[in-house]
Amino acid sequence: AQDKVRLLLDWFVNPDHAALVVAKQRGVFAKHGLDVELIAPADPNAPPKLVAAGQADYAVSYQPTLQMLVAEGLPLVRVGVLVAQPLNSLVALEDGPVKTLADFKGRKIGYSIAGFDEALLGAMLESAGLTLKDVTLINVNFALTTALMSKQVDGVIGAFRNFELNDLELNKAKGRIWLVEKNGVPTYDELILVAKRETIDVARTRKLLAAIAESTAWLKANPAEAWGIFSKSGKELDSDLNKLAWKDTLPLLADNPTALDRARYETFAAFLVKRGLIKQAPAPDTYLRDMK
Amino acid sequence: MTFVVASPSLSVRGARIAFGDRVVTADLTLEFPGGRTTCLLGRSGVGKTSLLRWLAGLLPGTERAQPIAYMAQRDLLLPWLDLLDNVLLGYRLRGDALARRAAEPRARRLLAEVGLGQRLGDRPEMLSAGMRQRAALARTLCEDRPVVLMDEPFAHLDAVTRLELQDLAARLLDGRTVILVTHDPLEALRIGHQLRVLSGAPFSVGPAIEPPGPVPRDPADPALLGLQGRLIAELRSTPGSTP
Amino acid sequence: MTFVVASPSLSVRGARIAFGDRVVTADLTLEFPGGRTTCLLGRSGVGKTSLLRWLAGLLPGTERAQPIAYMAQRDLLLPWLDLLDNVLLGYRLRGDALARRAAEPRARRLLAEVGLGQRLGDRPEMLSAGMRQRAALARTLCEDRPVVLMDEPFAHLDAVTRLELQDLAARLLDGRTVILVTHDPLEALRIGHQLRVLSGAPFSVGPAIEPPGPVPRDPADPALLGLQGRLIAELRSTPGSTP
Amino acid sequence: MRPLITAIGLLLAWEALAWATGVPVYILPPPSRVAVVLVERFDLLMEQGVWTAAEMMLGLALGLILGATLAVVFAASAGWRRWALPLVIVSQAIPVIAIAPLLVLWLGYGMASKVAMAALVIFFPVVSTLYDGLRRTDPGWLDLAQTMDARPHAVLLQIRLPAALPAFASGARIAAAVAPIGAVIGEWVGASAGLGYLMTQSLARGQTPLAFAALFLLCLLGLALYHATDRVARRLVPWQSSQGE
Amino acid sequence: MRPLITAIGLLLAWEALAWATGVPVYILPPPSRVAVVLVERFDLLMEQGVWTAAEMMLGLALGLILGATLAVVFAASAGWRRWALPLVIVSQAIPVIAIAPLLVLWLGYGMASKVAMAALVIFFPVVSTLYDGLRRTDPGWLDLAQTMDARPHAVLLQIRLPAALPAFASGARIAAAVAPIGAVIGEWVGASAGLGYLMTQSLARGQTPLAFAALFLLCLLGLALYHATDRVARRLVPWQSSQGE
Ligand SMILES: Nc1ncnc2c1ncn2[C@@H]1O[C@H](COP(=O)(O)OP(=O)(O)OP(=O)(O)O)[C@@H](O)[C@H]1O
Ligand SMILES: Nc1ncnc2c1ncn2[C@@H]1O[C@H](COP(=O)(O)OP(=O)(O)OP(=O)(O)O)[C@@H](O)[C@H]1O
Ligand SMILES: [Mg+2]
Ligand SMILES: [Mg+2]
Repeated sequence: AQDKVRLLLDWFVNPDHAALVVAKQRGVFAKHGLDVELIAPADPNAPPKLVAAGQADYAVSYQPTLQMLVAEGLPLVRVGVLVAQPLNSLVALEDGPVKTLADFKGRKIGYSIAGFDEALLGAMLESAGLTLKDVTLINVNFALTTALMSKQVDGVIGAFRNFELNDLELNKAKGRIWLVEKNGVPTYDELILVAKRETIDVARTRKLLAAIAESTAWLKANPAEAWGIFSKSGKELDSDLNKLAWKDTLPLLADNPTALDRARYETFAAFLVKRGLIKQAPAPDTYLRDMK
Repeated sequence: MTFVVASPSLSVRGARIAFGDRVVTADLTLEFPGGRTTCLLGRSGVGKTSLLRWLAGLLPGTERAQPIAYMAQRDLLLPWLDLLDNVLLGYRLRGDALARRAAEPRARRLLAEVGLGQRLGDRPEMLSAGMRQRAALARTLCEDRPVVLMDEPFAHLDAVTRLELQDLAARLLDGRTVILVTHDPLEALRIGHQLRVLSGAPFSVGPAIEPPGPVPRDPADPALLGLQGRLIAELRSTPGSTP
Repeated sequence: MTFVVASPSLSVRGARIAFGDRVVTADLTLEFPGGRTTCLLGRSGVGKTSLLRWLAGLLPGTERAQPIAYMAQRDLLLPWLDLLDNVLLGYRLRGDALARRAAEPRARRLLAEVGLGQRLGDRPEMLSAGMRQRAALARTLCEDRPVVLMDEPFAHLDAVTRLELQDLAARLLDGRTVILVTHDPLEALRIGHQLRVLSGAPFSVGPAIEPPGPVPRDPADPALLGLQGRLIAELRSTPGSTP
Repeated sequence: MRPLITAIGLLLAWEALAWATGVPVYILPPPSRVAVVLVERFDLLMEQGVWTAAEMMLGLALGLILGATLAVVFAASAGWRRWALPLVIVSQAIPVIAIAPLLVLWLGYGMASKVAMAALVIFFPVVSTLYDGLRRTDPGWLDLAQTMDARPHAVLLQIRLPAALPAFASGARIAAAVAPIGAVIGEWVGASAGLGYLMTQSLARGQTPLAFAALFLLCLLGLALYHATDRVARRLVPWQSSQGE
Repeated sequence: MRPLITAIGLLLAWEALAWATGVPVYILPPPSRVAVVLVERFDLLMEQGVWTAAEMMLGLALGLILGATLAVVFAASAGWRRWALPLVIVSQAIPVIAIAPLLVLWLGYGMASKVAMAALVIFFPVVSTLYDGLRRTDPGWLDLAQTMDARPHAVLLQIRLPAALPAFASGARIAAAVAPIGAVIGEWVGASAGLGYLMTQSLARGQTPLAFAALFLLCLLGLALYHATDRVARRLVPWQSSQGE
């Protein structure tokens, strides 16, 4: 019998989830004895909480989110990784007034609701000699590119490098990008898989990660065919933006979902403490589980 | 119609009716004999309706001891029910399906007797004012209660219909305790076993006037005409509200 | 009061009034003389109100040619206005502040004349039914129009007040074209220059009855009593709605 | 006929707005652009539209039932009213983002949690107007009922409730008008499908014309539901003539 | 007094719910936890609460004025009604996410866009109930006005409007109850302050108790505004006795 698994995505289905969607469509999960149900929420903050509450087995989340939630006492552990580098970036319009980070002084920056964008931005600005007080922060929710293109803001933090630039391009605009990890923010895992600490099923998790690894390898080898499978899995997925983002996203997917770099977590936890997002770095063993 | 076991007398002891500062009556003591029809007369605004509502237990702080049927100055027909259902409203509201079914033939007969036999299925808004008043009368009579309070029940009826319905009411209400407010002295003389005139502010109630003979009386009777003069004089004697 | 230039006569030519299948009157032709009071009588439900509404241009497809004052069977006082403002409603609605200010003393006088001089500031819900009817009468008289239509204007008044207000109306409406529906034959004989009886379904209008002498007449006049008998007979002759 | 003219009028107004204000396409695409998307992505839009329509109608049905029941309970019992009315008012202040995890916890990821959320938005106008209506019964009728020794629940159901039907109709109209947004809010809870989902996603991904095609469908659904409700509501009170139209 | 008892009752109900269902703290924190945060972060909460309260009240005021004006216009003119009523209905179906960029474009990121959004949510119940009320005037009064040769606008303002005040009160009550969520939705439009903003932020950071402290404040604001509106609404129709309480 197949092991039933309920996996919450971090947001609506998009090419970041390529390995998961294609694994399901091609029967890779089934091959590994898993019957995986993928559920896409509208609110990126809900999935880890629902996993902690036992409403799903796994959730796709972000490293900073995990560390903040664990610091708040949620019983979550990281079991794997989907994208082992930051995607987040600060973007401005190329033909806009902002050429360097220092040019943001006195300007408006939009951010979405991820909760830690503000901290990333603060670190980036400080690397250019500014502070958060030098800019006006505006929560533009998910309409990052719209806010940017309509010049309501001069820059947006929280833009994913594989999406927002393409989005600008599709709208005949060009973006100027600052990568977070190159501008004062320690590097981190953008997309990870989390589970509930008390109820984690190690054997099943290994099967899941193995299936994801297999799917990722196949994706990278057959990008065009994989796009066909992905874009047909839901009518709303077959868009120009997804198609453009697809080629930028595939190389970013982690070849080895079981990889774990503890130092990266410790460094980033220290960063979060420094930025005041958490009071104390949680002990790494409580929320990191090596699945190798 | 139905055999009425006992129609109680109604007594008022030291009653006080007031709306804010306006004292309608103070320390009123009064007895309405059981099984008889008492007609209340009085100038407009003297307090007849208030007294009737007091007796019906409808004023704040009042209660009533026995079942009554009450016909207000407005018809109070429910616009979403047809006439038959309006007449049977009491049975509906008491939730006694058996009694309601049993009362239905009487309701039909009553509606026919007040001249609305052809309009059983009409909604109230399709009727003239007098028709609505007749339907309200049928509803009151259909209630079949030992005590019946009626506030100007014939005010919107033409002279002929009025006489007919006075007869009908007198016949159907025979043996019950009826208190009927009217502005028509002749009407009071025709169907009242006793008449009482309210006067003054706060009002007091004059002595009972008891015309001779059984009800309904012949309005052409000269004795009645004499009493009518006396009544009008009594009404006129009080300042009333017209200066 | 005010000098009335001319009170037009009203004529009805081939009028038809119907509600769905129910034809109230068909091909009605009728003339109401100008400057005089015509009283309409008829059994309940015959169509008096409908005719009045037709004349007032209130039925679908009808229009009226001249200014009128209309007093409906209900008092139609506005609950959020006090009595004085209710009486002056017409001026308010015509938006003529000047005329309204000019009419205010008359409104006060009229309210005093109908016995509500002490209640100018009361809201309608604080009044008895008869008081409300008197306020509606005052509002109608205050309108000061050449044509006045009144539907049972005295139905809720006691005998004495009724006589007083009949006198008042007769005095104030002298010289105007008045059409007044009433159920009281004596009332009609007292204040009507001419009387017309509606009968039948669809109704037709009987010949004009013109009691002798100027209005208001003395109700004790034996000639009137004779006419009253004739009127009641005429009413009774029609099947009416009571079987 | 009339709805068609209105729809065309609205489209013209929209086109005019888009032109007159010179709003960029990625903020307010003109209907001509949206029409193209509407045709090209018809399948997708229909698929999501059916979801939303189902949520709307279930939410409205549930909201009407829940609202009417609560209003009647409040009118019948001062005790219930004292405790539950503030809860009902407070329920209107809770943003979906705070309550979504709870709903998923209790009702799962299926349609139930979405419909519950939609009903939460929709039921309030019904409770509020109907309860107001139930409080405003002509006192004459209540007096009459009292003299008839009416049972309290009969007074409520046979007099106060029919007399309050115009108020209920008023509430039902509001409920129908907010049903689309109720459904969209409901789509924030749990798994994703429906026009609201499509809209959020396409707006976040710069596909504004697709988002507005979804919005257009949503508005059509809303208008249709409103008019259907209005029709039924008018039938509810045949004894009352209304002056408007 | 009464509001206090109610508040305590609600808190007890909430604590009981949290205990009985065993919901985790990070989904529904018990009031005891929230109370601690309420005290600890009092300054922050007050600061954001003032913002939201301002948005609520401005939104309500604007919504009431806009709603009443539109209802009167609709009652006065069939032409306006035919074209604008569908627009008004459609306006209720538009999710904030679709309209936020437009509002920002036109009104900027200041308070104006938030208040406009809040008013958009709030005004509808007022238009709807008041317009319904204006349609239901006693025909007897309208007949009387006609025989008096009344000016149309005088009939509207002097008869139909006062007669519709109970309906307006009904709508105002709903408007007051949805004002908090209106303000929170408004904060979705490019916010950087307010209880809704605080809630979103703290939920994203796993600080559920802080989010619920904000929610608690929001509910208190909502109840206060509702009761204030209810009071004024009752004064509006002194000639009408209501049976409830
Ligand atoms: N809105 C209506 N719909 C249907 N039928 C109506 C309507 N109004 C009146 N009728 C019918 O028209 C007839 C005449 O009614 P009308 O009110 O004119 O009588 P009336 O002579 O004034 O009676 P009353 O003396 O009782 O006031 C009645 O049979 C009544 O049922
Ligand atoms: N709800 C009320 N509020 C204030 N005063 C009232 C109220 N109801 C009645 N009154 C006053 O009480 C007095 C008596 O009124 P009531 O209705 O009993 O008179 P009535 O004798 O029935 O008059 P009518 O013959 O005109 O019906 C009047 O002065 C009236 O103004
Ligand atoms: Mg009375
Ligand atoms: Mg009539």
